[in-house]
Amino acid sequence: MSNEIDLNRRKALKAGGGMGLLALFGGLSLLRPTDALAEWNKAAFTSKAMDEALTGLGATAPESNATAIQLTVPEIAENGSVVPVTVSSSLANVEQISILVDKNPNVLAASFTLPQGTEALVTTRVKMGQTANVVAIVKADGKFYRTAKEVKVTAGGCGG
Amino acid sequence: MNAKLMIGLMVGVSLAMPSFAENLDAKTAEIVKRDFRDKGIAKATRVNQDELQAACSKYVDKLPPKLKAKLEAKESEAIKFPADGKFMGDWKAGEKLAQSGRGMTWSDKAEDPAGGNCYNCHQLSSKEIAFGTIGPSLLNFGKVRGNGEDIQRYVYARIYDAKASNACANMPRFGHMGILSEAQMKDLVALLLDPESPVNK
Amino acid sequence: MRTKQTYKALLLLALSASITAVAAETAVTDSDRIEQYREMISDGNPAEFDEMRGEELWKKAAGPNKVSLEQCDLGKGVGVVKGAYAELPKYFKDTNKVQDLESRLLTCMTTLQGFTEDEVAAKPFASDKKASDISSLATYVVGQSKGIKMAVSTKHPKVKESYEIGKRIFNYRAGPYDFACSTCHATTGVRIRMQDLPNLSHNKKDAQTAYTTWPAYRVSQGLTRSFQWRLNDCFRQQRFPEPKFASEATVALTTFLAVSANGAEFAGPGLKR
Amino acid sequence: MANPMKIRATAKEGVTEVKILMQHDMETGLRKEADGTLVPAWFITEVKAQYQGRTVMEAQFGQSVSKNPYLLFRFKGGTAGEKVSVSWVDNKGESRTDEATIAA
Repeated sequence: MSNEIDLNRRKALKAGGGMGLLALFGGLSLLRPTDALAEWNKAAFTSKAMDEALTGLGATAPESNATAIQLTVPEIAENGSVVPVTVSSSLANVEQISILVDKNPNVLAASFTLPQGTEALVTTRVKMGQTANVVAIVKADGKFYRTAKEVKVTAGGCGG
Repeated sequence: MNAKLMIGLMVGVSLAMPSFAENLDAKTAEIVKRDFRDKGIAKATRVNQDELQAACSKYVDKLPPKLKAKLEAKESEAIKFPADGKFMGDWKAGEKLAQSGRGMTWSDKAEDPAGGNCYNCHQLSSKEIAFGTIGPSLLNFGKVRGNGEDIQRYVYARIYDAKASNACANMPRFGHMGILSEAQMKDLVALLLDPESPVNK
Repeated sequence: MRTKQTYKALLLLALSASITAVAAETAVTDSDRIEQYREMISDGNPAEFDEMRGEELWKKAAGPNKVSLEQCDLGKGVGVVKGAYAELPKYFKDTNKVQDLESRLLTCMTTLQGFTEDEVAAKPFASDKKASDISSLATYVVGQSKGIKMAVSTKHPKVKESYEIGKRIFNYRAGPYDFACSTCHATTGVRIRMQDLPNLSHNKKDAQTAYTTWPAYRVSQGLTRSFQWRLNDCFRQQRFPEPKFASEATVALTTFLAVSANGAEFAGPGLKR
Repeated sequence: MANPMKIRATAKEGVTEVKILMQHDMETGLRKEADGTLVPAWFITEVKAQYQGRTVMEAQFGQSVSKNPYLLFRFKGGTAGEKVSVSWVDNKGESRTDEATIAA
């Protein structure tokens, strides 16, 4: 068909609920591959094992603390390709939050750097190949803390 | 057929009253035959109903008792039991088969073996939480009933053709329709009856 | 069906630190946990991207005739998109047919824009590789009925007939597994594997919820799926041959399901596992 | 060319909540085509959000983040009518910047 069009020229959906606010800019580019702020942590993101990933994050022996870190994950994920994860913390001066999945081929999923004035709370969605532990690492005042929860990944639908 | 609806329809369409439902049945069959096409291994001829399918569709699974008995007897007669007289296979292979929901869709290949689709509808092993509830739970099936020859034969027959005991049952006729092989059905009998199977643990 | 309030309660449950203790006391079932999962992913529906794509396609001059679809009559008059989906399928005089949204879009793309039917029907559904124009157009049109009550009229005898035929197709058992739609969708409170199955023929609420949340973004596929796709994939799982895109059989089944949803507020495009 | 994001920013009681939905396949590099060929890894590596010229969120992603990534966070400050901008860059060097107006 000849009228396939590029998504990038698309205008925002007019109001009417949902995430309706969107404006496009041609000129502005806050983030170019060359001026990326902190360099992408290749060592941590390519780690195949938990210990290695933690080392990559500089968090060799994080202190286990399930009360100061709130990790919200579903007990059962109907589909492993989208598992919602929320990490928040009551600790003071949280600088970084990282989310890891212990049985994924690359264990580190995402790492967030929180400047002063940004709350210690992030929600994102990760892929999980199988039932595994989601691990949250929080760095506050230069110290690392850890908590984890298991998410059961099930076969949805009729499996055909 | 709802009477009020029928009268409503009569206003707009001039159809002879007694044959109205039959006309719609005939028209439905005609449309279905025209509007489905071959895709992969799923040929268009699959919409052609056998006697049992046609009857269950027509009566929406509530058959007149006489017809029900007649159809069940016919299915029952067609069951082929294993020539070697053995019903129990390997429960481990059976569990694998029970987990698989694949088989005979247009996205499956002809050479791919079909799965048993068991967990889609039944609870079996206590370890598997993703089980369906369309069919009854079969947890501890063998533990409760033992595994003597009578029950082996009964289970084999139910898998081979569930319609022999209930003409409009939801369960597919795994043997009758050639979905599963004799060896596969034996593995499923073992899954249900072997004391070592997770169904009975 | 559970209420929104219960979802929220479940979410709070999950958030509570003493989740295991609470769960044990109130017997949280796996179905509740699945609902909790769905609630957690309900924000931020990527189907909105497909709506955007569809809107641009609707307004863009295309096809051999180089015209947009803004002259298309979806049943509420030329160019009226708002609320159109809530009244479909409908009888159309110009084609002398009962049409669902996608068969109507097909008519407009052929008669107005000059595409051939084969050109449009060649790409009825989106895939990993390529979006589908007619599917995106449908997502856009459907989104314009959000919050509007389903009101499919069966006054016209042809719509009534379509409904009756649809009901029969719903109960039509065939294929190697003897399945009909009704095999899975005519009982309340059952599930296939972990999936709750709506009772589409004997439970008004189930039928309404199911119909008003399709089309939907399928997270397992990362794609927005149209209603025609929904029917197509059900027939695949039924081990049937393939229903022809926008055929009378699919329209009739849609009429049956849409009429069953009458009275409910349309809530699509939805977000599904 | 990269596809636009959807950004919703809402200010309430001195805190702005930002929800971002990005359009990206997030290929793991482990997925195979039907014919067995490996689909190369292609995923967003970095995301940055700014408010009045200061960074309010900096994220690094790996292959395990879901297709069409979703991100929610909150920062102190922000009032209706002001802008929040978000940029991402992926491992192929493609990038995208979008902006949203904060709503009340």
